[in-house]
Amino acid sequence: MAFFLETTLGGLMVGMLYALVALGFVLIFKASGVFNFAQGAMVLFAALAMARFAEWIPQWTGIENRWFANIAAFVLAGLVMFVTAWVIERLVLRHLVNQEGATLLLATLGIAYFIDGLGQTLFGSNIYKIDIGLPKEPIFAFDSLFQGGILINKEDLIAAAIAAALVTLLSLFFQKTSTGRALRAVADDHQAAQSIGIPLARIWVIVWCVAGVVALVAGMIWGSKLGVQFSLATVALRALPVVILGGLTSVPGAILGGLIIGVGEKLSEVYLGPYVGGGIEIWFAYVLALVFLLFRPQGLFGEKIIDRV
Amino acid sequence: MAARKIGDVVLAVQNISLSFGGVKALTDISFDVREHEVRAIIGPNGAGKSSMLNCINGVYQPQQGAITFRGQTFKHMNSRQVAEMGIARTFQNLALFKGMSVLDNIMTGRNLKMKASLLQQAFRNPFGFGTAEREEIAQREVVERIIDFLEIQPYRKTPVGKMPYGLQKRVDLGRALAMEPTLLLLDEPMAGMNVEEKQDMSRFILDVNDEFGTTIVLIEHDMGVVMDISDRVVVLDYGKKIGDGSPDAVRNNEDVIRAYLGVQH
Amino acid sequence: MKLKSIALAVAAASALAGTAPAFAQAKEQFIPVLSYRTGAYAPNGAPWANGFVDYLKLVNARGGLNGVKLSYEECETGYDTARSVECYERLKSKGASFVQPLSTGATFAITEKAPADKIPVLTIGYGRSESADGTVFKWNFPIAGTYWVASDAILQAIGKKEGGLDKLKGKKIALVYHDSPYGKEPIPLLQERAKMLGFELQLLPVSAPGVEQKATWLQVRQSRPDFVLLWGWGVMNSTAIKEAQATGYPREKMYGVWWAGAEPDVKDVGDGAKGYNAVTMQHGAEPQSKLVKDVLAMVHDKGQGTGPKGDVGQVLYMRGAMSAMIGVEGIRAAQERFGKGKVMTGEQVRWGLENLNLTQAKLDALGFGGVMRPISTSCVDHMGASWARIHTWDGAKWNFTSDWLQGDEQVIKPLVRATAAKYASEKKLTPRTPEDCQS
Amino acid sequence: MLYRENGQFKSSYRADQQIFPILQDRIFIIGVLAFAFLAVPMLASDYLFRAILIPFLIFSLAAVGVNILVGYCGQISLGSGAFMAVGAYGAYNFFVRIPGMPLVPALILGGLCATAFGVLFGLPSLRVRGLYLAVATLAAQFFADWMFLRIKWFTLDTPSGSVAVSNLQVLGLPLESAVSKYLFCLAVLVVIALLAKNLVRGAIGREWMAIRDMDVAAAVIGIRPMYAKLSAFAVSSFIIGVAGALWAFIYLGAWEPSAFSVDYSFRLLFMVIIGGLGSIMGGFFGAAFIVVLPIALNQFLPVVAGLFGIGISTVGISHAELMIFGALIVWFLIVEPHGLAKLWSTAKQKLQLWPFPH
Repeated sequence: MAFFLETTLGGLMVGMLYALVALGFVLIFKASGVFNFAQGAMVLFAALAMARFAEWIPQWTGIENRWFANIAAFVLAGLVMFVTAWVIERLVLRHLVNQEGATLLLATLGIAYFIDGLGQTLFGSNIYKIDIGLPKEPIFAFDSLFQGGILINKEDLIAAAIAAALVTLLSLFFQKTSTGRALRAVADDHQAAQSIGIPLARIWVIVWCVAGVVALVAGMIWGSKLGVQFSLATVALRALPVVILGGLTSVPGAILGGLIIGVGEKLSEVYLGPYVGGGIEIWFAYVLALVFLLFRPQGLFGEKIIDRV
Repeated sequence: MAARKIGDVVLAVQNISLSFGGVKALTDISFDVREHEVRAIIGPNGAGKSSMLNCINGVYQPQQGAITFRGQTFKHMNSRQVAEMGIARTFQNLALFKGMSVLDNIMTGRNLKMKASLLQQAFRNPFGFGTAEREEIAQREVVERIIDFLEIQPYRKTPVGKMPYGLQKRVDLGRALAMEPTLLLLDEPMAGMNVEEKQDMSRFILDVNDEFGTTIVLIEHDMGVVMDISDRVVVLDYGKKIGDGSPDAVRNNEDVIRAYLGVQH
Repeated sequence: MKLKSIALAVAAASALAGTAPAFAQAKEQFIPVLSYRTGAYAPNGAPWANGFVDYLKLVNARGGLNGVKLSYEECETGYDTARSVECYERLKSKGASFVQPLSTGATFAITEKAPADKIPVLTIGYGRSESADGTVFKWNFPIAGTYWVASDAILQAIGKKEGGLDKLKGKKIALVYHDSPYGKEPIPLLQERAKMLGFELQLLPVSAPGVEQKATWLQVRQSRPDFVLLWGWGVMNSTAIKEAQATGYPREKMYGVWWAGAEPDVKDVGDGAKGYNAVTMQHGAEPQSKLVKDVLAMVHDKGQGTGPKGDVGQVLYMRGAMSAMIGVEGIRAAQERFGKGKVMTGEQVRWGLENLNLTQAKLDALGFGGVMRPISTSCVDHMGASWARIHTWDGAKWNFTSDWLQGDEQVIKPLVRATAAKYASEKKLTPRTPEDCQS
Repeated sequence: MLYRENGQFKSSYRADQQIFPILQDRIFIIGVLAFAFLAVPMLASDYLFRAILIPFLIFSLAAVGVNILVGYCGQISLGSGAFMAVGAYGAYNFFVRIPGMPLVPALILGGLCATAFGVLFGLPSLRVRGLYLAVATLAAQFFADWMFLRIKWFTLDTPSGSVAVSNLQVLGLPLESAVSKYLFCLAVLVVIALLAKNLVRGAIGREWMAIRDMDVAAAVIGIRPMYAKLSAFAVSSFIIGVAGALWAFIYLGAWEPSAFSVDYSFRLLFMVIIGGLGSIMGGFFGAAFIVVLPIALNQFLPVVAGLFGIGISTVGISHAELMIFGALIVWFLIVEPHGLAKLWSTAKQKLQLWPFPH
């Protein structure tokens, strides 16, 4: 029982982090209909930037305070992501409006390659550290109930909290601010949005910026968990099932999907794995999403499509 | 026109109701279509005309009602069956296969008639023997006749996407004719055409009707055209049937007049 | 149309063919260097490559092999098998003396090609363990240790700690491994040993690249094994150690393979990795060794160093250097038989590697005194030595915490012979006869 | 006036329905084949064969397969790597388990295994569309990766789970020399490409394209979406499977599951889109582009850098390689979203009028 709870908790926390990456996908797809395969690369890029800046800032400024370094690094990395977003819109997206999905998808793959190369050129291809002082040692709750207690990973806990905070922030941004409403309008119907005078180009830049920041936060958390290096980009592949399960266009879907996938893959690995030799969690997540799709082709919260002829 | 003798009922639609998540598209619609006649369905935009056709060839599944075709009654239709039973269809806003040439588009209409297996097609040889090649040539001849009939010979190999709208409409008709239908459903065949194009199209429709004796169900906006070429008319408004009968009868029906001229919606 | 296209194609073809130049000029012994300084495994690949290249530079700085200078070319594989094969095909045309695939996948692929091309395949501390059997694997040289040696050495070390291998009876040992041929290599030996010594072996695969291991370590926490063997590569190692910390599994009870026992694996874990052990392929981090001093003096101080000066002498750097040294010594041995000061062909180098005899004296001369023990290979034994040590991370650096251990021949040999025989029968090739060994 | 159709009148529908109705095309194709079969073996170097031409042929084959699914039937798939893997391991098992099994049948059987696998993972396409499907097909990818690592039976219980084949031969002729391997791949490619071309220009091809362009209309004229989609999956994964088997048998010789990583799925998609969706020819162009580009960059960058007197490190090269590769792909999608095949046909149209435009 205790162990089941531990697994579930672990799953939930990983799920929250998946959700964070998935969020990036959803935001961009919602606003520009682009399925952004570069999200993983962006996570890596942002993390690299932050890690290196945190390392360099003390050398530049001579101020040895870790908090100062991290915050400054975060801001700088944020700026880097903004620039990236702007460049991507300028050089790529605006030349590819109303191309079909596959083309756009590949364009983002191309972007991914480019960012991978650029990131390693600018920031190096070694393992770097993001130390935002997340506690590494575990705590054991409810020892009174279960012997050995339930292991809770402080780091994950905080990470999940940050993720949750970010999500609430975003949904507020979408609901309350005028930009947010504009974004939603664009998401619903490009032409209509344009016709009422919403500048698409700007909206896209904004949404890519937001996605960039999400990537940065994701990168920061994963980075401080795993250390920043190339493989970070692969977390995107773990987040894909989340996106299709949650529905490409739904923010709450991304969150819920993340949690479902997180818990699903951990439970499967721990309880089914041993019978089939283990290592099943990746494809299990996909199959889970797949089976789910068979019942709801448009995902958890995606809009239903009606054929008009 | 006198030559055509109207036969007995081939298609009967009984109490069809269709709705999308609460929104009612069709409410309790019934009407019938007699052999060899030209039957028109008219009504303002959003009256549910296209939905009606979609029910008949199985694109939508109505919640209630039944459809009887040549004595067989179906709760809802299955597109494949419908096609096999010889019901063909053209589309309101062109549903042609944009990436394909005129020839290929119309050839798809013959696919039901082609029986060569995957392997036979793969090993199809250019020397004129072998099932696949023989079929291709046989069907090609039929298609060529249709192309001649519709007077679009010069466009054979052009991708339909590149053709003028009016001609695309013809290809759409051609694809339907290629199925050698006994019942032909035409969804606004003249929408967005100029007068000449409309005249051509009307001519084609009537020719089809009396040369091949094809029964025709036709959705059209242009009252003039409808009144000229159709034998009987059904009028829909807001998914309800508000009139049914000969063109003259319908022309004098108050509900119809109101629907069209009177109250604005 | 036709003519034009042919012309173009010819042009293209010749252009590309031109990029694979003819044989290196005389008096230069060419050595291809397949390395990966980019991608997921760059942090571990780069120091190895630095060590390898630096050593070649050192040899030239020392005046070459009886006057023969070494020339080399690096080719980036990104740890991708297909790219490795392409590199191999490109560089072999320049007269490769031997090739270092530097990835298990590439090793398997190149093993199939090398015999035809008459190029010996040198896999120092990796590759297929059964290739130690020279009678079947004529062209493969897993000199100085295979994964079976590594895993057996680890068991020996644990045994010593517990006070005798028999103490392992009834214990539970978990193998957390990179889910790939590399990670699976030790399994047969461990299973053999589990039968002999009566401990329970738990297999926990981690799908590459191994950034997400929560489930694995939850299982570890659940089954509470007495020891965990870590068979990871790249980011998987540091992640594993971090997860161990996060699930409160004592690092002291963790033993890594020599690819999971270098600075990049523990550096950014820092104190979290304190107490973590790893088996070494004889050498560890050797900043004090004569070799390092020579490299610094004769290469880096001349401004010809590869990579950051600070990394010279680190674990993977040393492995790279050692690998280069063994290869180069193979060439030297060949020269002693086929003529000093000549450029050796792959076939001759193969003979050299097969008749390698690195005595303590030679090692000391080369600067490897204290770094490693003597090695002598033979037609039957392409491994030449099965020595290892354990070193432990103290939060800042690696320290040796065991004296010399040796993989148990009684266990490894039969396994090697059996597996090699299976391979031979599958490939329908007949093992070499003693006469053939003389050649 | 090199390339003109007018004046070539077809007296029969058969003449009009040949694979290459236009004379110049026929000449061109024959020319290319002659060149590939006769000239290349004399011209090319060993390296060119082993490292570029053979991969190019094999990937062209795979691209043809992917193009049938993605380009003709409009079902985006990221599972191609998995289909290659299934083909390779399937062929392997038939090859080693059945004594005296000849190579070619083994390849075909491998392809059939891929077909079964492909149809199975094609089932979602009946419910799921577009990008959802694309992601869904990744399930096939990761499942295959896992299956061949974990289920020992597929790999004959080799301890490491990586397998090898050797002394291949066709009709008693050994496949050892680079040339023989090249010719074998070329032959397979030509045959399969021809069959594929027959399919796409026939009834089934029209069904696929109909589904791609307007599935509702297709259904209304009696095309069964299920049959069309699944047959596309079947044919495409058969071809990809054979390509996978060639890749393993001919190019690698010994391989492990990671030899067919998700990376290959992406690369193959690149090939068909850059080459041109819905064009057999496009597959070849795309493959050439994707296979040669990285290698060429990798070899020419140092030279270029040298010209400007910059000593560029291995690291720098491979990073630059990544960036240029990515940039080129994006640039390409922007300037010609319909791929090289489109450029090709535009060129032909120009030639029809050349040298007198209008």
